[in-house]
Amino acid sequence: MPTTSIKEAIVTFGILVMQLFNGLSLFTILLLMALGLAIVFGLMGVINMAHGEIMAMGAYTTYLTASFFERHLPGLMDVYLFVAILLAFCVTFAFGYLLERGFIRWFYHRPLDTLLATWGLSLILQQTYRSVFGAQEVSVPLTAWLSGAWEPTESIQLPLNRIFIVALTILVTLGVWYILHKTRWGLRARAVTQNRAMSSAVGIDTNRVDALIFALGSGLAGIAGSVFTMVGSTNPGTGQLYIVDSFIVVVFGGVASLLGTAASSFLIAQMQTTLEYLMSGSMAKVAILLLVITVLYFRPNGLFASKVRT
Amino acid sequence: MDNALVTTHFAVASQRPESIAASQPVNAKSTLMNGKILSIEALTVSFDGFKAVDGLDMSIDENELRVVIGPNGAGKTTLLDMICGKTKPTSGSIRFRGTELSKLSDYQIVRLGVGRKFQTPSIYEDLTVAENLEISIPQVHGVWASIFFRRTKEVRERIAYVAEEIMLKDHLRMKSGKLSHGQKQWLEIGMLLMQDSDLMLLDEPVAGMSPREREETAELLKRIANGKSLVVIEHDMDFVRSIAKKVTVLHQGRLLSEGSVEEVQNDPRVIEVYLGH
Amino acid sequence: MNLSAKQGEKFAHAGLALLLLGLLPLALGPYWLNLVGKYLAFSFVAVGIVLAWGYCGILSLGQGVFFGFGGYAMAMFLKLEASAPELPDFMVWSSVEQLPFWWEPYSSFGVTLASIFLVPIPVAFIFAYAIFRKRVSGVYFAIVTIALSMTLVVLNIGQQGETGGANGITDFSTLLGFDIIDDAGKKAIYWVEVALLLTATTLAALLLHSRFGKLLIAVRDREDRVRFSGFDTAMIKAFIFTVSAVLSSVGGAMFALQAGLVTPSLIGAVTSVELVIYAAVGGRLSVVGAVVGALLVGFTKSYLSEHYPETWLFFLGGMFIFVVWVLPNGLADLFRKILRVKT
Amino acid sequence: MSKISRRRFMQISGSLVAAGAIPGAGLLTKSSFAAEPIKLGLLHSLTGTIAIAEAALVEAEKMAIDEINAAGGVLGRMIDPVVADGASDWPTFAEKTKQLLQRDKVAAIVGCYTSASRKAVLPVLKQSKGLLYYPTYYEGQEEDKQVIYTSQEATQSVISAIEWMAKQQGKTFFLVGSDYIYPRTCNKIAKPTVARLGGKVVGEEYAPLGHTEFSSIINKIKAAKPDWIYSTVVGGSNVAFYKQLKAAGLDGGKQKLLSTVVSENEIDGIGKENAVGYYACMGYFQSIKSPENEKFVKAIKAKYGQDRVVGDPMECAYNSVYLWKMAVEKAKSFDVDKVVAASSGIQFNAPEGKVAIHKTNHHVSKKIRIGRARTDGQFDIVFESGVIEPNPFPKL
Repeated sequence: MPTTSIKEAIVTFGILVMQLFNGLSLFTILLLMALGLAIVFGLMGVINMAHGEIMAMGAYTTYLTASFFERHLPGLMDVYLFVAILLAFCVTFAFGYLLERGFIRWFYHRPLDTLLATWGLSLILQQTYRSVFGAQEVSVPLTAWLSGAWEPTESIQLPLNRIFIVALTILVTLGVWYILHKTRWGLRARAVTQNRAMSSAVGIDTNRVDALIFALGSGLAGIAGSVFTMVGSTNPGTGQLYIVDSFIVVVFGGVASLLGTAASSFLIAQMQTTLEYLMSGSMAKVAILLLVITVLYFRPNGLFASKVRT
Repeated sequence: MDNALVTTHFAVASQRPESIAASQPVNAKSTLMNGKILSIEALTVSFDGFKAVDGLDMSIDENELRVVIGPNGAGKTTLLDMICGKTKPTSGSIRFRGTELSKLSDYQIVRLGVGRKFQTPSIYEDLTVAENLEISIPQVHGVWASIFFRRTKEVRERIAYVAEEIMLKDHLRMKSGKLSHGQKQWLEIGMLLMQDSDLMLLDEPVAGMSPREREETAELLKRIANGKSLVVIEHDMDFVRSIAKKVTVLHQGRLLSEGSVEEVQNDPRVIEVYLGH
Repeated sequence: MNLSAKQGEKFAHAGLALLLLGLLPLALGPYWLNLVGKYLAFSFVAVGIVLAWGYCGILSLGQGVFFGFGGYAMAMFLKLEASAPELPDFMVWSSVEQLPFWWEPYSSFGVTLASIFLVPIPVAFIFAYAIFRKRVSGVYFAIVTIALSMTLVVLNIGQQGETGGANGITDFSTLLGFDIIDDAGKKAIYWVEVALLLTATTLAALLLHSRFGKLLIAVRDREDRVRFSGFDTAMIKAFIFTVSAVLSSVGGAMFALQAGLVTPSLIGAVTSVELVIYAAVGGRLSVVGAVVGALLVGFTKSYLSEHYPETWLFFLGGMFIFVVWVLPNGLADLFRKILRVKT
Repeated sequence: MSKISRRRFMQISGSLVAAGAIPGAGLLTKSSFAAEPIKLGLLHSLTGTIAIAEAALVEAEKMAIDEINAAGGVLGRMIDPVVADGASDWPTFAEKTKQLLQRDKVAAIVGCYTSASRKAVLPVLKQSKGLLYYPTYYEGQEEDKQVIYTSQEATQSVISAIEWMAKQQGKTFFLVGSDYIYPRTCNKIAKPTVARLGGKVVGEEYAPLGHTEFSSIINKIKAAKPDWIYSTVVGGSNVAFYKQLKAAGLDGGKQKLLSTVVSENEIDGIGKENAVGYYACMGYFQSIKSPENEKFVKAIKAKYGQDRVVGDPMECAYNSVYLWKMAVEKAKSFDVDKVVAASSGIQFNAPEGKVAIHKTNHHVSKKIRIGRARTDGQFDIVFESGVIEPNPFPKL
């Protein structure tokens, strides 16, 4: 039966392509998730346990935007997502700015205390979402043109919303890279994070730079939260799902290295999609965690930490 | 003289752990190394391709006080880091009384008798001066030994002696974080004295000191140098002149010049490096 | 009152003993005393965190691993006793027909006790020594420990037939034939627990006063310097980590007895972070403070969630922020200030 | 419950009955303050991960209490609800049960959602002689004398569902669930049922609880091309699973999927457009046409807003309060033993129709329905079973 075996080969090929795409898609999801943290934690050394709740803030902003469009501008539902992403960024950016000015900056000399204080903050934010939006999940409608799949062949379906996430993540990552490495502000930001006293001496307003870096990191979390409404759920505890994974991605890649964060997202994503296809989800998770432990054992400062004089 | 007296008085300090003592019998010292306590050959280290120390050869005699100078980035601190095991060399050898150091862990190197003072004072600011010194007592390095450690009369006397030596006798019960910058530098030197190291590596011991403190430090180092070998990194040429017999100049990770202070100062290569650009 | 640091500490230890041996058992009914017993189980961990984190700077977010180990060890014994001679009920539902081999030792109380105290020693020591030798520290160590605890949670939940899965191990009521659910039984366990805890706090205080205690501070503040004084700091850190692991394991065992069940969440990251917060609230540099912190946070949680079931997280979160912000060294600092203890 | 523990339980309950005589006498003196309200505990997770599903149950329970109070209460006494937060943490559930029974002295508790929380509560119920009404569908394998299980146990829904699916065209099944006891038990029941009906299980996958990446599982489904997906994915994972299925082109129009855990409340979170065309198997659907149900839905909307939807667990929670009230009235006492004894055989005209507590096994006999999700998030009921007797310990 040569025809059936050819058909099966086509199906197998299709699955293979889709698995590769899954890896790519998960890579961008992890990257988007970790990007904000890579900046806040990697550049500033601030351990913000409420980072996940800031993502949830982006998700709820998206929910509110969607509800508003549904009610008042149903004709524009096709573009609401762009507005929502922008709003999510603005809201979380502003929140991050205020948070840094009024809260985080008091803890710079006590990094582990930040962990505890922001843990308290995360409890408060979760409860706020619960009180405002209810304990149940809220559903964020998917824009019509993003639902469905692109089918280059009969056996290959690539979800449009994931293609969108891939494109957006690449755009955002390039944007962040550009801001940090090609703009004057980025130069200042890196200068401040590397040598505060010196930067201050050459006339950089370090307080303002700190606040803006933190706000940028929060804003990126907001974008991630907004985008994830397309693939995941939105509830008061949503942030908790992401926070630990984000930390693992950032630390695994090597703090203070955007390239490291990207590489570690890529590696973890490929491992996860491959292993999940080969074994049970739980065992795949165990395998990835063990890999992280092993790599940190051999490279105590993460995959991409460079050897420097200490 | 004083020093020798107290060392015998403080019996514990003069005993090295068996295994180490066996590997370097005291009488074999001079014959093995021709009177050298430290000899460095073809030492190289690179960080991401940048060679901070590049094919360096040098040696230190027993009882010598050597000063290492050189412009910023010459590799001075990196050299000390490699001797004491903080940085692993890429290639080359460092031998301390015949023992190859480059393969050992930092704490093992210390136990052999190499002490290190860092550029910025590295002391335990939450502990008192006395506690800082007590922790540095050699030969009690195990966990259980530390738990059941008793502060005997000998220990107290040894601490008192070192405190006197480093001019902190009146501050024994003070939290060391409250000391002045110069006093912190002294305390760190005192910790090396407690350790009873035979080779002491001092990175800018007078940085941030007043002129008067510098003079006192110079005196202190000269006293210490009696019966020990010292390698001192320093920028302040007045200070260098006041203590040094022999000076090594490093430049871009290589040995540029070596000799007495006058010889080095008149060496055209050195003048070129310091004034040339 | 002007007290020296030493007097202040003695005062605190005496106060704690008075509180646990006298005041609380006299003042509280069985319901609250049982809750206190549950919080005290956490305080073992908090004492360990004071030693490892407060004094040696090792932040482990995986203390739940050892807490869970102690808890599961004890619960396995109790469950076997409760279901003997048959298999534990959850195994039956999951069609496990033979007792898994690693359950076998836990049919003996002696072995169970020994394993609660002894198993964490090699496990924690080898793990920690290997990691500290590689100079993994700070947040990297915290992430490694979190990853470890997550791994174990996933494994535990996945092996439902052998571990009880997400349900954990529940439904046991006797220990060597003694009823541990009724008030008299709970009270007896309370006394054992307090005795163990006071022993632990006393030993911890002695440890901190020894030269080793100073070494811990030295390692925390200047690990390099300590190495360049000839110490193998990885050994020192692994040792104190092991001590805290054993304390956690004992706490877990007491938890199983007090709460009457163990669940995978005890191993997880959230429990571990909460335990660090217990220590921080009480005072990361005070052994007594850690115990008081655990009592206080536990009590606050129970009280607030009872009276404000819908909004209590606001208060709890606010309390954490307040303590970290205003009292960086926890409540112990407040007491020191009130009693004018010199530091 | 194993044989031994059941036997031991009989001993304990025997002694409890003996002891019960004395508190019973105390109760008589108490009843002279007839106006004093009687406390009913409502124990659910209001915070933490499970609050997504569980918080709504409290609302339904409170509504039932209000209705009963408005109609004169129970045995002439108003019901005073005492709400406790289990915080999605099983030891906390045990602690709060203790609080409700020992300090608040509630007459009974309606509560718990996950099996784990129920398991945590059982020893406390035993010790303090409490009574729990458990309003959630669950995996069975339990029959505690101090618990009344007011929703369907696994055999009631799973066997009906598989039998119905097998009758539709196609007999290959792909089982997907979250990795814990309910999905694993359901699938354990499903597999022999599929085999008995001549079908074939072509895949069985479990995702860790809280997992949000289903793309690999979806590819496995695509490779296996099953006629039916039987899903027991729960909680937030559900949302991710449905959304990703749809995005991958396996929407309700192309792929048949049936879940025994997705009610109208879950669809609220998943999004109506993502669930359209998929099936669910429940005892209750909001779209049931009956005067009792119309009254019930209307009351919920009046109380909690027109946007509110009602799912199976909410209805069972509501029923629970009534089942307790009826048993108390039949027993003419709030005493736990008497209420339990009186419960046997009690019938209630619930919004879903008649439910009856089984003579011996503490579960309810009820009808099972299968619905297909519509665009408005409601279900078209496509199948309604006869009354199914509960069978918590099936022989497979």
